[in-house]
Amino acid sequence: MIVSYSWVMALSAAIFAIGVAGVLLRRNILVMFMSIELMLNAVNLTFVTLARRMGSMDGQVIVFFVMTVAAAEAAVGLAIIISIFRNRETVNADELNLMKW
Amino acid sequence: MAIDLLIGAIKAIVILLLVLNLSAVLLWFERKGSALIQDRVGANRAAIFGIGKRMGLPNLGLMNTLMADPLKLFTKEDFVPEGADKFLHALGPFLALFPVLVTFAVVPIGDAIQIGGRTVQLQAASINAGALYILATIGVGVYGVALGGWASNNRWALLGAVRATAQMISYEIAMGLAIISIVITFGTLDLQNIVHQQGGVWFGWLPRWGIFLQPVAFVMLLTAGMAESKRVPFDLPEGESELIAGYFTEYSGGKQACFMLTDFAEVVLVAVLVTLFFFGGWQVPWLYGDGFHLGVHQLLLPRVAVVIVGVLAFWIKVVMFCWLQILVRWTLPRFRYDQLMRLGWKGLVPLGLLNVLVTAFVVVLATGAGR
Amino acid sequence: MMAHFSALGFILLFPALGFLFNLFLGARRGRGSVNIIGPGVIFAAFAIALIAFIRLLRLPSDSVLTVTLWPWIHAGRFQADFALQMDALSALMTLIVTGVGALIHLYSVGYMAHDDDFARYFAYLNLFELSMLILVLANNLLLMFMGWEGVGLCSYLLISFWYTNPNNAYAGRKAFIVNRIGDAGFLLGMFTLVAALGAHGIWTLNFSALRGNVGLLGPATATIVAVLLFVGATGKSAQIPLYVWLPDAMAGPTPVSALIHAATMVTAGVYMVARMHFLYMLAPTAMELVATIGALTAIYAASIALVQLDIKKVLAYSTISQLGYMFLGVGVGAFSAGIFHVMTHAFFKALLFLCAGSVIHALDGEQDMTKMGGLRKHLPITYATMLIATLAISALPPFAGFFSKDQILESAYNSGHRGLWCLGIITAAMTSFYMFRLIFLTFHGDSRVEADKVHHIHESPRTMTIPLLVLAGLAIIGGWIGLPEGVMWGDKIGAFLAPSVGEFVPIVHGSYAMLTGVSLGLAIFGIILAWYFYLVAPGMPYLIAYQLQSGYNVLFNKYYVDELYNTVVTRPLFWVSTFVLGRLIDSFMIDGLVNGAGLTVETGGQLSRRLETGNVQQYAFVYVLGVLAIVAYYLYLVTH
Amino acid sequence: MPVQLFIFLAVVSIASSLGVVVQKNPIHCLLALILTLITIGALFVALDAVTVGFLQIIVYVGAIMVLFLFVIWLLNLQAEPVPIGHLGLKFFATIAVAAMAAELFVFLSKTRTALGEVNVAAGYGSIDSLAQTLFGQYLMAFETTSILLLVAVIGAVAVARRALPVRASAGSPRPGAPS
Repeated sequence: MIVSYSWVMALSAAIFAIGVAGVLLRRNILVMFMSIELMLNAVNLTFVTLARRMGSMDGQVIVFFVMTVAAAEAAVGLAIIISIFRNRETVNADELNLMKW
Repeated sequence: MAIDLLIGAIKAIVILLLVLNLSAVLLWFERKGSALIQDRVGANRAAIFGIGKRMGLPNLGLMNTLMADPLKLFTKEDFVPEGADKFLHALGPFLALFPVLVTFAVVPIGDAIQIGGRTVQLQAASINAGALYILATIGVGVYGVALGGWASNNRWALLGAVRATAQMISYEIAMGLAIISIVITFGTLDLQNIVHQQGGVWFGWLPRWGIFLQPVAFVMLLTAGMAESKRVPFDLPEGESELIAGYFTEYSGGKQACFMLTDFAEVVLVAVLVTLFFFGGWQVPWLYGDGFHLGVHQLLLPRVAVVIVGVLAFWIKVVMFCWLQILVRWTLPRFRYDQLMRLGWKGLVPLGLLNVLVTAFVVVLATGAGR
Repeated sequence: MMAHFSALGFILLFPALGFLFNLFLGARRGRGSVNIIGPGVIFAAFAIALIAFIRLLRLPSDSVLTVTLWPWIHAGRFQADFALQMDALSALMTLIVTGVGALIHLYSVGYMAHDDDFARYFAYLNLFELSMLILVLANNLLLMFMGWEGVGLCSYLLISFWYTNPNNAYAGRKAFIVNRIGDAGFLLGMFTLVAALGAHGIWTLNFSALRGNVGLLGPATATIVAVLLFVGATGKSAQIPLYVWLPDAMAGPTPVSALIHAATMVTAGVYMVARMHFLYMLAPTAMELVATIGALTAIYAASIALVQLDIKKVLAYSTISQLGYMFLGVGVGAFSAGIFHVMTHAFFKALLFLCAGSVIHALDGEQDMTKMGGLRKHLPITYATMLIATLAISALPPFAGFFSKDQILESAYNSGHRGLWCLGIITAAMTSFYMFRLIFLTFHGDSRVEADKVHHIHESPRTMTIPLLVLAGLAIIGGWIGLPEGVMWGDKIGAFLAPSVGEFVPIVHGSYAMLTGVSLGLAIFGIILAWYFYLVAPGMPYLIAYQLQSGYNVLFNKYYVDELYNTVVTRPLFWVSTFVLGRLIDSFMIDGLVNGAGLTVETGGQLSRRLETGNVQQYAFVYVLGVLAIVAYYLYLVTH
Repeated sequence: MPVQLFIFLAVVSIASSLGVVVQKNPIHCLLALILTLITIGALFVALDAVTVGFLQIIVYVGAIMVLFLFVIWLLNLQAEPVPIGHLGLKFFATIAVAAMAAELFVFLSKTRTALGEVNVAAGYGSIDSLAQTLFGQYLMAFETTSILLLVAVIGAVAVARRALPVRASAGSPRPGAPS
């Protein structure tokens, strides 16, 4: 019995779904943010797997870029979270409804 | 299959023991060394049954360092402060120690040897991305300190943790840049390969050590490494005069021992890295596969002897660099935190970038790569 | 033949620069620089115009100086460039506009010396010069119309220059609106022309092209276009029935009345008719209309002028009547005569106004002639120059008015319009009467000036008197370039203008001596009558006015035309605007539509904004649903 | 890769990623996330993406997560209270997530190829090959990322910068305000 690609893909699917759940269910913006990172990594895993499947490096390069983007996103996102916290004294997504009608 | 696993396990255990013992020895080493530097006697008690005395040897206090202290430490109460995050508090020290120890897995302590027709690398795990591996493990090393300090529910500890984290992150970059320039120079991530490339001589006498190729990287790696190990003059995180004991203020007994061990293991690690990258690892000057060659003179040795000499040479170099660090620790005063950061970000990082740039240019020009 | 002459652009450039300077910097830079710049630019323009004029004289008589400044309107096949042309007609007009204009600018320096708003005043004046020059130099009807509107605007701005007085603002509005009525006719005329010529593939309004292709128009079309354009002319040149704005326009500063409402702008209509003479030649009916309107306006306005007491009103009505003369001239086909009268009239009428201005200036704004008299001792220069101007307008030889007016009357007679000729000579008698009435009431007899104003009666400053003298000179000799045929050098100006406005072709030949004798005699009779009435027997006018009460009132109230218009036109218009357009259409229909639209959108927004809960996770949830759908779709694809 | 290894990594990664979602204390969530990232990095290595695997650990664990850690410290976040409100949303969200998981499973498990069946060239996933691709075909994108990072740094500083403190004297003087 050897590992097939579908296993890894299924794994990444699971992680992705968990990440989505985190974004939808958690209140803490920071944790939602972490869940987003989870999703990103699930996708990365898919990329790497399929790259291996096709024997091409492109997937890995994409992963590389995803990491870069994630880094940038983390920097900006966390900065935003900090300023939000400064102004609203909370990181609870339910309380942050400035955009409410 | 099985035999390979066995060999792997043996190698892992051997290297682990070597490192741990060396760390322990370093403790004593440091005590006597500091005593020497500060013109004190230093540890000189607890001779077991007065063995040494009876032989007329001077009592070097080896015993109380190597046996009494550990015993004392591990038998002390394991204290957990109130309101602390118990899980993380317990996890912290090991999280700190673990990455340092696993780093040694990729360190080649000697040339490959033949045993019963199979080649055995004197290297716990011979992966060909060793340098990256080292960077990765060092990167992970932050969390033990950080979480340990945070979990202690103590302001001093938290402050120490914050300082430690910031410091390590900052200096990781410098370290990474240094290692990158090394990698560019040797054109490989494989440590064994790097060491191999440092064999032989230039002009018939000068050993091909990395120090001659990358002096800047050497200085950077040493500095950054010492900063990583959070020892004087970079011991802001645990600056007694300011933070009691920094991130491990709330630790006692075995866990604190872990932290101390981490410190010394890191010292060893830095020494090992410097040795590997700049001083030819297990390479002995003028020693080739079949013995010494210098000009016309030569002294032939059996293969095994060569390897053994190499291993010994490696550890001697490591110890020497450990001693160097101890010297530094006991001679330099502590930085101020802004000085620390300035050195890291405005000194080492730009220097490292410049170094990488220059190295890349030289390599491309010399080897004509990228054509 | 066409000759490129790029300097024409500069004639426009200088007033434009002056306008910008006075508008934006003038108030800040102060009176000194404005007094230099304001008139300076016009003098410069005059100099260039002179150069161009000389250049033109050197060239063959039928040549035209042209310059295309930039492409202006290229709509579909229709093309109109911002291009200038200067033929004999334009040259003459340009010289009048810039020359007289320059003098009046100079005069204004003195006249506005005590006004704080001098910068704005000169800005408007320069802008007027610019527009007027565009009008006379334009090489196509559209650009000319632009200048036409520009002068209208400036006229409005300057009439209501002292806008703090509501009467002035009202007068400005009145002038503007009445002009709009005329301009509507002008526009319709242009549209008809473009449409008619476009049918023949001529998509331009260049005068040269029009002149070449006007033959393509049928007589009916030509008549319609000519009449419509003439409607515009009646508006601009204050002819029946659209003259009513001009008397009120005297609310503006006197130099403005002199420049715009006597010398230049009001003659634009005459210029236009002369410019389009080739069109009017094709439309005899329109010509008849023009001539008749002109003659009627002339006598009509003169009759009103007989009894006016306001010095400027008298001059205003005399202007209207003189314009009537001009239209009579162009109407009977003597275009050069009309333009000639435009020129001489520009001289002596501007002079008259300036003198009146000088008088008013001296009397501190007093305009009622019954409160003047005996000023001859105090204002010698003004008196002398004004006397010259009056002799000129009364058409006594050898003054300028004599020659031009005689040409017109002679042409009228020789073109077979005896009736119109009679009206003309009667008007001449009236003219001399009311003008000398003005002189006698103002300068002779014993002073009726109010006590508080007596002490500071003074001759005007140099800047005001110099233009008077120059214009007086012109009013004397200005007419000599148009001597009757056979006398010395003959009709120079007619010959000069012939290439651009054609020759006058007489039908009958009345004896010149007879015609001149009659008009001259009547003029002198008028003078004597005035002398008798207002110097010998000062009580007489009141007696007559008492005897002919009703007639006098009719005249004094200007035939109640304003009241007539008010009841016939204005009131119904107001009613319709207020109730039909305002209440019904605007407030009810249009506002209803607009508000309805707004309301719809707002309600929609109110409903849809409920979706914006401001909760990130709800958005994310919807997002996930979308992802679900998409994945499901692809799942369907791969499974089938 | 050996089945045991895969199963081990899979179990650990799923467990830890669940830990991210279910745990109360942000720090614990972070720790779980770190573990997930490390396991995923290990999976990369096992999938012959050695370089990317280590980069994953270096970049994510070594840098980004530390950033998170700092932010948590800075905001001094404690364990959040029991969730209340929007329960209906949570309910449906759970269903949606389950549905998505199901879909993805069905969708991704279409590929039946085993890892061993595809042989990759020697040096696949090594830093050389990565560099070849990165600096060859994707050079433009790579350079662009540098700009992206620069912008991100500047933006982060600009957003997170605390507004300059207003002096009591400069501001409207409150009665009894220390000056």
